[in-house]
Amino acid sequence: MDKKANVVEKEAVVIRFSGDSGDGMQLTGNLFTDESALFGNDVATFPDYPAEIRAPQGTVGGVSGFQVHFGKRKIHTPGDYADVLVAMNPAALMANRRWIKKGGTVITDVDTFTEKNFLKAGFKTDDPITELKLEDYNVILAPVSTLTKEALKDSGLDNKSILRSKNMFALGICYNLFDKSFENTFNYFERKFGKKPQIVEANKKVLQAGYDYASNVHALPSYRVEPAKIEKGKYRSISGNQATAWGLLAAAEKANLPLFCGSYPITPATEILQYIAERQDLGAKTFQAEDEIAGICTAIGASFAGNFAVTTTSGPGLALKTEAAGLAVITELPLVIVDVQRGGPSTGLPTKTEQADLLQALYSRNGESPLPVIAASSPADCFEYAFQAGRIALEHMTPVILLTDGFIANGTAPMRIKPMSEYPTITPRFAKEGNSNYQPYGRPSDGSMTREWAIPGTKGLEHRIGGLEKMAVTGTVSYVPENHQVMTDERQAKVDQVVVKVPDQEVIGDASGDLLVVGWGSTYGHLHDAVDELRTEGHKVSFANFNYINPLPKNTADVLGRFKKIVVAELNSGQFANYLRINFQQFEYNQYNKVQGLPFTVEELKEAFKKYL
Amino acid sequence: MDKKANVVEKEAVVIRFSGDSGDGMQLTGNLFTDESALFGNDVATFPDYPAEIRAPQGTVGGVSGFQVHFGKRKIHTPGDYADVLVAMNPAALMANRRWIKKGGTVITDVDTFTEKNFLKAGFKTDDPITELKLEDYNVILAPVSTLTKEALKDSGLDNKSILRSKNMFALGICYNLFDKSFENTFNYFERKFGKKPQIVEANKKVLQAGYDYASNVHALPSYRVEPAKIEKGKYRSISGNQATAWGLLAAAEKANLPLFCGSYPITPATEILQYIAERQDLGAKTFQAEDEIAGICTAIGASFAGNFAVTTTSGPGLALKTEAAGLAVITELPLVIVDVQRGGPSTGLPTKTEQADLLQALYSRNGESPLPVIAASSPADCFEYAFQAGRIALEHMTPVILLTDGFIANGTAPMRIKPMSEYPTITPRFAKEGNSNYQPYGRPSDGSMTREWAIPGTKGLEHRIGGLEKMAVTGTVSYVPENHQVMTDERQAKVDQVVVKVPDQEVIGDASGDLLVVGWGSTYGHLHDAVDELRTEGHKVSFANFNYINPLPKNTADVLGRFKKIVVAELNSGQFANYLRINFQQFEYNQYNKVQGLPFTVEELKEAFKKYL
Amino acid sequence: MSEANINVQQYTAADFKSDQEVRWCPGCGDHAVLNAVQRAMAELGKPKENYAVISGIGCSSRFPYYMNTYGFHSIHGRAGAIASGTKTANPNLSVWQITGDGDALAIGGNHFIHEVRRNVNLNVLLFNNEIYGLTKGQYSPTTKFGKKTKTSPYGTIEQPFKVGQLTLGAGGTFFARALDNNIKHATQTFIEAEKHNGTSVVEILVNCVIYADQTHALITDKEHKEDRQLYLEHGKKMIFGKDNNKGIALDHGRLKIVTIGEDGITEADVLTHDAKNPDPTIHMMLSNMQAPEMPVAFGVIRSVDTFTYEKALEARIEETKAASKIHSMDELLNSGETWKVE
Amino acid sequence: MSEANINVQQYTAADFKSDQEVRWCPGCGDHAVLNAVQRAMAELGKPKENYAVISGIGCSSRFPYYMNTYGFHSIHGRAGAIASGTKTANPNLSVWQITGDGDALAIGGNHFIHEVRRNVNLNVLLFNNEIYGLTKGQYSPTTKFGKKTKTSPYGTIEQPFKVGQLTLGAGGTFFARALDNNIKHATQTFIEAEKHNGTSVVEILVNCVIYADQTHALITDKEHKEDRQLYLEHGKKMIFGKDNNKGIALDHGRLKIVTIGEDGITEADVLTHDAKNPDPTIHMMLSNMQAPEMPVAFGVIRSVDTFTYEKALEARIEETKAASKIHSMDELLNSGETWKVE
Ligand SMILES: Cc1ncc(C[n+]2csc(CCOP(=O)(O)OP(=O)(O)O)c2C)c(N)n1
Ligand SMILES: Cc1ncc(C[n+]2csc(CCOP(=O)(O)OP(=O)(O)O)c2C)c(N)n1
Ligand code: SF4
Ligand code: SF4
Ligand SMILES: [Mg+2]
Ligand SMILES: [Mg+2]
Repeated sequence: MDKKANVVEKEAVVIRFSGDSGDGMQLTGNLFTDESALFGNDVATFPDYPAEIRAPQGTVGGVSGFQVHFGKRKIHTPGDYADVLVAMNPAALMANRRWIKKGGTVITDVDTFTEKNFLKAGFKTDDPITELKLEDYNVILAPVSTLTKEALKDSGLDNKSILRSKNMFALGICYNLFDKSFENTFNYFERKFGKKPQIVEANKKVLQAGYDYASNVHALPSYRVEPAKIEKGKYRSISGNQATAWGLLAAAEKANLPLFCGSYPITPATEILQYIAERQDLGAKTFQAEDEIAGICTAIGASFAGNFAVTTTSGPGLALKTEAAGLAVITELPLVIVDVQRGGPSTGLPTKTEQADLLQALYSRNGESPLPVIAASSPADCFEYAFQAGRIALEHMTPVILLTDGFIANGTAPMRIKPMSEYPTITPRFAKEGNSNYQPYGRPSDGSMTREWAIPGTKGLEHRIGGLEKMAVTGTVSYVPENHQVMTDERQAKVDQVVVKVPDQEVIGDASGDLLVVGWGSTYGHLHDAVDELRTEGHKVSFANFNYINPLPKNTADVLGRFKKIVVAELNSGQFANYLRINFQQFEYNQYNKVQGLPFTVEELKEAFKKYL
Repeated sequence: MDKKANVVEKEAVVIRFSGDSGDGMQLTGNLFTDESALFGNDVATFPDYPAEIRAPQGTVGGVSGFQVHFGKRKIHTPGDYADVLVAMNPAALMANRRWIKKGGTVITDVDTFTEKNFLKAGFKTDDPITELKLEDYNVILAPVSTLTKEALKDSGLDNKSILRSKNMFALGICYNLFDKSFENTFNYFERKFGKKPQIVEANKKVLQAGYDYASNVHALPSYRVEPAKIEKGKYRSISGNQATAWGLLAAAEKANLPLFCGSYPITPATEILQYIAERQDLGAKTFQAEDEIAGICTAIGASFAGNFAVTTTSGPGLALKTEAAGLAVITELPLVIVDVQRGGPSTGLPTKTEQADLLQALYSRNGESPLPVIAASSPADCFEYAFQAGRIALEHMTPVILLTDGFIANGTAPMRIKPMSEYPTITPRFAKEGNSNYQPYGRPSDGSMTREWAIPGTKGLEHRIGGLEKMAVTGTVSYVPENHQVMTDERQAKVDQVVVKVPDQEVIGDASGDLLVVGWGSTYGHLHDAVDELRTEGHKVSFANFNYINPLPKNTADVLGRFKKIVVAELNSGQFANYLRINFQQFEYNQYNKVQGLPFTVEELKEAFKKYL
Repeated sequence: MSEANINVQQYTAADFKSDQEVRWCPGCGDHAVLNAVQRAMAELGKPKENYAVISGIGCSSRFPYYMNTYGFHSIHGRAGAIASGTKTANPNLSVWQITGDGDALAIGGNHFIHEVRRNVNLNVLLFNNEIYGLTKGQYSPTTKFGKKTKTSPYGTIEQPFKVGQLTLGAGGTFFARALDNNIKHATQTFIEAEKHNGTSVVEILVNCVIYADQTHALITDKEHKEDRQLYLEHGKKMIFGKDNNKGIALDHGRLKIVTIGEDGITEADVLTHDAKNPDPTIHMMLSNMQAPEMPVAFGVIRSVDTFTYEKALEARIEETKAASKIHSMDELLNSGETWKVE
Repeated sequence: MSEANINVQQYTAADFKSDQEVRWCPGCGDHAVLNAVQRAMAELGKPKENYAVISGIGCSSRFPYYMNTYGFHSIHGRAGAIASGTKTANPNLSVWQITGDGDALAIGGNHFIHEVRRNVNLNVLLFNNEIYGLTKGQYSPTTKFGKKTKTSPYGTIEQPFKVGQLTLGAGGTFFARALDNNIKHATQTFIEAEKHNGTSVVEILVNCVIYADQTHALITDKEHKEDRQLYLEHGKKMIFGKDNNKGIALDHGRLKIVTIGEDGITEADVLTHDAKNPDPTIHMMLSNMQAPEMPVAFGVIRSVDTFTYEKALEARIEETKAASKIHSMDELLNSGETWKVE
């Protein structure tokens, strides 16, 4: 194979697999990702489902995509634009045209180039390449269907089953392109289809056929992406929703409490409930409630009963939970509320991503009703922040809102597996049986403001809590004006006090300079890459990504003050910027905002930030 | 009556009537108020009910109060402290001790001074005057019960009925004290009890007995409060809730649309629903829904059907309505949401007042979901702002939140009756039957951004709306990223555009100076008085009270910029101050906040503001 | 728009199709229901602009987009409240609420029982596929006990609602059942629903091919369907079965299957369906019949006329207007206690 | 706290009184119910610390403050969901939900029908005074048709819910009725409710002296009460009346009053109450009986044992644990596909 002679070394590569919903693109992408990760690359992926369950075949609405970004360096995002686009039909070409990197490679199944398919995909001509202005791209018109059929003509499988393995042909091409082995993929076939050896063989054969085909196509480049220098250890691939669920389970284990999840399904948060429901083996109880209000209220009831209680939702569901969240605030019960943000307002763009629930998380409750707010910034660190949300809730007796979003919830990335012994033990302040002097709203002398949790069933601690304002210390109902001020201030002080658990804000890049890029939550990866690239270009720019929103890290003002300019970049119309204006009025905040249901692209960010440099 | 010789002229006087829930203090207060108003005084009143429906008789918890402030000058508040306290039993004395002006007059029924009553009221001794340190006050120990019985000994009424008219004795004393006639009160008796002449006579007799008693008590001062210079016209007394209901009815009339109110009862907003329910004669439909969500949703359905739709609630109810409010935002349907704020968080202090739902009104919806927010500032101007809320909703096709609170909702003040012809006609942009080119989300070329309202039943305008993001102009569902940005921006621009209806912010006092006191909504009266008094004392202080919160008046920055210092005073922890920080970061904002379920006192405000002078 | 305005029009089902591409999965039962509603509306002949189709959120709730009428795709669970508002605001509209087992009975359960109690004149088409389709396969309040779904990986532990029982429990005046694969019967049932004054609840058994395929198979499978489906008609005998010889009879206060011609049973022993009986007892028993022991009842099970909410309100308003002296804001403002400052 | 721990204790009603002053209006029916609950708990003899009393908002919902047990006065309408969470989290607790006709059936209607459907082992005491007391007198979902209240100044136009019918419509396993002025009977009814496994709904007719005084007068007035109250006991004949000679019989599928000794009627013709019959038909008829035509039924109308939600969940968890290889987070994190970087 002389073709392999001129292998090009690459730092990082983005591949986008796309095809009809039934074409198996999610599996294809996952197999490629696993091979890359096993090889030692760092990876990040993002699936892109159609909004409909089964949109009509062959249409742009029905295209399903899976993007993987892998490299020999740290990978922070699934990538803006694809170096390689695999498009299994004309609709996939049409849908993804805008996401191909200039001059990139396009591999498409030319056997699907029929008039009917062009029509369904919305082409006006029968020459999609010209129509999409792809002449300067490296377009490989591969006869994928034909060659798949050819490879399996003796397999004894029917035509439908044969065509179902088309995706393996495409995967084979990609394995060749990036010089990958496919041992692991073969293993997968055995595990998955072990009981149907005919299928195992067919998949292997087609994969090999794709690989061989690519060897013979000289137009196809050959790339190599060396393993990355990644922290040593054992890894697994995890999505943000899975990591969130597991992080909550981990907090329950470290607190030695049963996990109770009261939730109502809603895109894109439903999977958290599903991942927890699977874990009955760890004693987790899921209560699929009749609505979001019952979701949070059953959780509050479980918290009252002494479980580690959580409720999971997305924006419209959070709107429904705010009244009850206020009850958790005034009763000072531990509770984690997860909001996987999606495109709004109202039902909005349910399958798309956005960061526009920040002010809702902070301010949606009636009255003065403060609670801690935390945001995760990558699929894997959802584990960490879910754990921390639980820790804060349980150790400070407060509801906590954890914000993630559709982008990190559905995306996957490798997570290093730490033994649970490396996580801190969580120790709620339980009131003790027989404490005849138990004061439900007494505050300890250590300044933590955390009241004691008396669990029903414990002898001698009988007491009453509720949503009416309560007398300081005793917790009985009180209409005394001054007491209301005292309790209002105590509730605020308790949340402020959570700052003891908040690590100092880190700055990526130099500690001072011309421009500080400020972000929060899931835009971490894109902002990181943009800043990295600008720094490589010689700019004095640094990056601060906030995970702790309320309270903010102690050193925030210090961090902000060390830069000539600040730009706050968010996927909303400027909510965190406004929050910073409230908290640190002394600084000027520039904004870069986008509300399109999509993540940032590194390219647009760089362009935007250069204006301030 | 030589006693009348030394009549003292007074600018303004505060009387507080207080007694057991069954003592008829609300009626007594109202009768006194009516006499004062008819005489030409300006007046403001505030009732103060116990939190329980019927708290145990004779206890502090069961005390019901009614405060009236009347004067020869403009009266802005019901007054901080009482010049005269009427206390019908020891509990009323105990409960209101802190509200008596230094050296003021206390009239109490000495016949209720029994050991049992002292105990119930929580006195430790049998000398309440000394125990409450009232020695330096002008305390009149009137034998109210005895003299009432005496007056009615021949009335043929039973003892219980006789004692029920005790309150008229107290009222008679007050009429004497302030040299008032009681023609109007007699008329009231006739109208009310006309069918029971025995009762009419009894009330008249006791009122006269009280008056005569006072003539003979030399310790009682004699005051006179001359009529005020009030704008000419016809007046009526109105509470904030009644004025809100009527303002909404007025908007419906001027829009020539039926009023539909979908609501669920909640303190202190319930009365708005009740006042509208009474107005079936004006064609108003009230739908008492199963919960707050159904309240707003039936209203949204009615708005879709072409009615002028409103929903009324208080903080916890607003929390429940936010998801549906987002639907009204994205569908761009007209709707007024009234939030009568009360003490929070959660159930909090339901019968008390607070201004802590401001950020909730602005930010509680998921996603970027802007809507106009307006606040009323007195019982009477609830009419005006309810009308304006309706006008904005209908002419700009948007939900509008109107904020009032327990203080102005329950308080009453005179309202000048303007003929409806003086109010502007409200003209929604209806789509016209037969417009074959109707575009549900088309925007007019006049820059108003207001889409056309096509009413079901109109031929040829059939169309679909919904909560998913919609394609600009056509309104069909759209997942196109750039379109989401376009619609997000259009929704914001539409709300910004409402500024055309917002009058310039007025400043009370000079247009520039040392200190600008900033308030919003119901604190208007107290802040006004405090600033007036400080100005009288020679300070260069002015006052700006905001009624339009979103959008803010065009000249806001200009107003704020003309003062050396700014102090924002609110009954919350600083929500409007933070909102100003977001909008006008260039100014420094001092804060004065109170969260006690009570209005400000003029005294505390003056003291607070002096720090900045 | 007055009642007089509502003349019978000439329409075909196609007149009710909007220009939007129908996006349900191929094979989804919702397609057939759409078809049946369009036929029913054409047959009813009311002016097209007088229809308002209002839904919540779910696969089924996409429905309004496909109808060339006034339509509102609202938020999850709230269609009942929104539709109640629309109908109360304008009783001349023909309001159709489209909802799913999740939309109506999970998050929307409260609005459901209250609209039924108030008897607002709505047609409630409840698409019961026993699953949350749109969110990709979690159990719903009608999912069969023990079923494994995405949120019940070890099987559910919840008893499902019976839609008819819940409707009658809330005081329902109309309950009917239809089936996605019997378009003709569904069309007629929808027409009956529209004709009923009050909240007409129609439970439509629909098949979700993706997440709960064949959930109604016990009733619909070719081999048994005649023996497991009982089509009720008011005033007709309750007869069914392959050979049309089975009937429902009352035995010691319970329903049972009898076979005409066996054990001396004649048609006279078979119950005659009385949908208009105000007493809901038999309707409850009929709507609770479950396969395979009993046939499942289709058609109008209960249809009892009484006053409707929106008409009662209108009537009350007219009475109040007639009795009141106040007919304008000016009169209201000047009513009661007022005084003049001069 | 294990089951073994729950020994019978010696308590008096006074042990269940908290130190808070009871704040209901003098004469309010709620006082008597408080009294009855305290007696019932004392009689039940469970450890005081195992009781959790959970309410929503309303006059009646102030209840927990007056109980010397664990208590939670939550938010309006949500007591059912909160109580379900508490019981599911800790099935060893005895959980009592205190709620009103507004709290449970207006804003809380959805949680009510769902707790009943799931059959969580709760005691739901529904204080039905046919009014919103705390907010000072607006009509509720149980207010009688036509009644003038603060929000219906011209009379309501809504049909009320029948609490029993709604409960059974949602699939309820237990329904009972009690009366504020019969403390002894109420006490026994509460004990029965606690003993039942599943959601025990007890409708308590209470009198709001301020806003709906005498709303139950038709049943409670001295003159007629014996003739209008039927006290049911499982296995006993349905006999009532001043002279203890009236009975309930079944006639053509309907209940009717018969007089023993007249028209040849003997006790044998009178129905024997079978609260444990899984078929809800007769229970529905009994709970729907209204005065003055029929007596109103008190006592346990339905009590059918089946599995409860929280126990089924516990059992399922134990099965899953036994079958799974994963018993810790470490095992979970290391399960499935992993790889090493060295
Ligand atoms: C407030 C809110 N909660 C949850 C959701 C998510 N959600 C959308 S549809 C649905 C269930 C749909 O089930 P069903 O009504 O049976 O409709 P189907 O898709 O089965 O036709 C859920 C849980 C939502 N959109 N909004
Ligand atoms: C979210 C919310 N909505 C409304 C209210 C106001 N509210 C309090 S109690 C109540 C009704 C109470 O009626 P019911 O449950 O019958 O109790 P009762 O007072 O009659 O015992 C209402 C509407 C509230 N507290 N919270
Ligand atoms: S997922 Fe099920 S219910 Fe939804 S469209 Fe597909 S088949 Fe129909
Ligand atoms: S208002 Fe009615 S329900 Fe409330 S405490 Fe008083 S009597 Fe009881
Ligand atoms: Mg469904
Ligand atoms: Mg009640």
